[in-house]
Amino acid sequence: MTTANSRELIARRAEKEIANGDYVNLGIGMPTLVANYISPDKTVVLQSENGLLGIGPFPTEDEVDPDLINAGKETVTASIGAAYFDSAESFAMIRGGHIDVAILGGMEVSEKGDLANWMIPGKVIKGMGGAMDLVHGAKKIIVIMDHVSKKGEPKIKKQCDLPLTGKQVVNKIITERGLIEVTPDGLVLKEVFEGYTVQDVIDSTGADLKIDVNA
Amino acid sequence: MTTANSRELIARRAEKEIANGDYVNLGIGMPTLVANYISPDKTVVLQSENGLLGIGPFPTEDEVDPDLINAGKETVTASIGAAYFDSAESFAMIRGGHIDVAILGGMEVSEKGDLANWMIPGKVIKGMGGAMDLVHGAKKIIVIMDHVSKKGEPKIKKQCDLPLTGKQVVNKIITERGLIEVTPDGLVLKEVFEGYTVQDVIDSTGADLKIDVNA
Amino acid sequence: MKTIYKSAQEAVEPIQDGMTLMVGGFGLVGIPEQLILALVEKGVKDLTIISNNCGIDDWGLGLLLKEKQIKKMIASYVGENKEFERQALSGELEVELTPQGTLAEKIRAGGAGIPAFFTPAGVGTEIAEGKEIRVFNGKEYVLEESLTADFSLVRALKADTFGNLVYNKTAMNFNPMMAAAGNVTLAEAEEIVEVGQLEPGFIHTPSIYVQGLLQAEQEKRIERLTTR
Amino acid sequence: MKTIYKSAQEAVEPIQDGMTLMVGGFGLVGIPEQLILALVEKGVKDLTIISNNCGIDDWGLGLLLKEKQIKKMIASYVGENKEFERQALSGELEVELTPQGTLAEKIRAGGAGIPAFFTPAGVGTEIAEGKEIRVFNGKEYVLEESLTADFSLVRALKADTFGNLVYNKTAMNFNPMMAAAGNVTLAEAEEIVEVGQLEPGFIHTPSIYVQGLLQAEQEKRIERLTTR
Repeated sequence: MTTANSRELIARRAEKEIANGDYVNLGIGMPTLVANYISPDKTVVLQSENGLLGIGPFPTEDEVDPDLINAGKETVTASIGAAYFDSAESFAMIRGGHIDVAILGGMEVSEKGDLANWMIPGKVIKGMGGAMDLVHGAKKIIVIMDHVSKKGEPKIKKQCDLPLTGKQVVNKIITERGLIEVTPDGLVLKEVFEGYTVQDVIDSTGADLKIDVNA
Repeated sequence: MTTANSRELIARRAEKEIANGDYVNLGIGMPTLVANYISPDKTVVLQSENGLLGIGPFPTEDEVDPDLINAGKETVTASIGAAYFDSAESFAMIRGGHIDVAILGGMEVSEKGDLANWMIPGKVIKGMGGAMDLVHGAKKIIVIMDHVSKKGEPKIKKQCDLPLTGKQVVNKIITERGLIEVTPDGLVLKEVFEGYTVQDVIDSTGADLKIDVNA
Repeated sequence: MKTIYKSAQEAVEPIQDGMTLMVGGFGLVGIPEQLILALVEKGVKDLTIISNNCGIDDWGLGLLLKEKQIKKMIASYVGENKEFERQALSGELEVELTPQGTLAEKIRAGGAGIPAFFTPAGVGTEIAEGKEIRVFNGKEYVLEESLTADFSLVRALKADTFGNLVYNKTAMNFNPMMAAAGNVTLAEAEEIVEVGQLEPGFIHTPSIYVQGLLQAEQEKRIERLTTR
Repeated sequence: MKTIYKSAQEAVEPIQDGMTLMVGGFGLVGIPEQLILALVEKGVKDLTIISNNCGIDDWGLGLLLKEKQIKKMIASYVGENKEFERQALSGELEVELTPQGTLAEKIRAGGAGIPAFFTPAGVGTEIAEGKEIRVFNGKEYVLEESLTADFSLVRALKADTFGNLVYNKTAMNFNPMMAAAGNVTLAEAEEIVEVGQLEPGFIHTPSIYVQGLLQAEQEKRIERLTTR
């Protein structure tokens, strides 16, 4: 399991995937953390699929507005230049390819870039929310997650066992152990993070990895 | 050809098809006249498919706003309670069945209620504008037109010869000679107007008419 | 010009057992609080509810769920509600989970007279099973059909007496599309103003979509209070 | 945050021969006047233009037509323009007439990632020839595919420096959908204000759809002056 430290490391690394001027959707959970690390040198507009373009920081107690939440249902503020709109417009934005980067959590990612992150059959019924639309809409899909499950089993696998959110949709996976690109030739390990070796990553990954680490 | 008097008669009769509280779309040309005769006892909201719900009277010279026109490209005003919106929303309104009555002009109407009102092959290229959407969207489609062509030929026919705007879409036809309903059993003459006899209408109509005139 | 109801009870009076209802809101934000409470009080049952979520255990649509008034739920995310999970797993409640964008678009299509459209969301997943898949420009899409409802219940910040609506911030969410997709749309507004008081260029829901109005105060419960 | 061009010439510089352009406006209302003039000046040709109308003989898109810069026109109504008729009848100009609601929806779909949808408009007419017809709930519908463009040229009343847009009255028309459906969208605004000056709840086109901005005065010619 990732510690608070490794969650910060993942979020900080994910932030580097965001360019100045990008419109970005951050999924619920760990992806939300990325907002805390966006460089002040970048103008980045965060989209919330419940109808807000321009998520600001969490409110002070005085600023709390019950009618202003993010997709995780947390009270937020709107940043300067923000716009509100309805859910159809919000997903027109997402589905129409206008979001530059979506950073999502994952339960499993396959070597082809399939993503499973919405359901564990027989255990919980929650629903997919906007994830199935996001994976097909954003120009770049980055999954950030723990490298292995609570039981220590690989979450990056030849094939997903859980019900899919989308097929061949993930571009990059960032975990506490490294950064992996999904390419037409399979998974390519591009970066290994402090405290792990290339062999550590290979051993904890359930699919073949090509190694292209500049170290 | 209809005179100014008979155009007024047609428009006044068409007005009776509008109920208090109705949302109405008036086509370009003679249908536009209907607006002049709407009873002050009725609240009627006129929709203009270029993005206005609530067409008001023509402006005074001082009120003219070049950014405020109707679908006939005439300068208009907005009535109290009006709303502006984009063309997709405007036709969502139309196509989605939210308009109670559409009053349109016609070149030909068939005995099944087919309408031709947009094109004369080889002669003019104008385009259908919003007519093809309107005929499928509004709850009631009323065609108002001259009973016969400039050459004196019937415009109500067994079949339309001109390219269709829509098939089986017209509910009522109002001309200077009478009011005809399109029913599953064919055309039914319901009213004959001053100056004409039932036989006059039969003789100037190119399709079978059932007669159901309360006179 | 539109019917202005004196109470939520009066507004929901024509809603009958077995009807399909759309209910606005995302989480607890933008839900028509008083209309939902009146449905609970009325005890109408066997409802099919179309709403992004299903409230929480003790507020919003969760109240209808608790009283077993819902037969079928069409939603995108229902993870806030333990009773939902219990009824769904036991088979008491029929559930149709729909990707959020697809749900929004199905409702928008219903109001706009579009019976079906192709979307990429859900292709290659169980959501697309049994549905037509077609390739456009080398990419697969699934055919989804539109949704409409007997009644749509929406929540606005302001309404005018014609039925024009304005929503507040992210309380807009599903409300405008639902307003258009209901055979009858009832709008619960925090404030009802005279016609002419709303700016015509900034109306979120034009009056044509709204049949009935109710002025009602809102509790606006907060699901996840997060502060700096 | 968005590129603010100093001149219309600079804004249209990347537009090349053979490109597909969407151009906002209904009649002469809401057309990006200066961007059109700059296209005429640039002399770019073989354009496919998607716009509800094609201007009049001496203004708007009619100017591009006069200079024979348009190869193909996709529109719903072109009856205001004699030169259009001449070029269309002689075969110099390719014309695709589309019902206005279908045109609006094809553009909306293009911006919204919907590749195709069913609509009743045109069923049983020559518009539907060669297209798939399908019955939903006993009524026939025709399958229509979406439209996108290399560049969309739109006209707004106000823009902020982020690219959020607000339109004026019926000058909105096709502009919002086109803004979303252009690969690159250039917005000509009567006024450009600092970011933060536009009310977030009343933005017609959110900034995400806009890549470039131009401030320009508008002549706003009136096609049919009608007064009381």
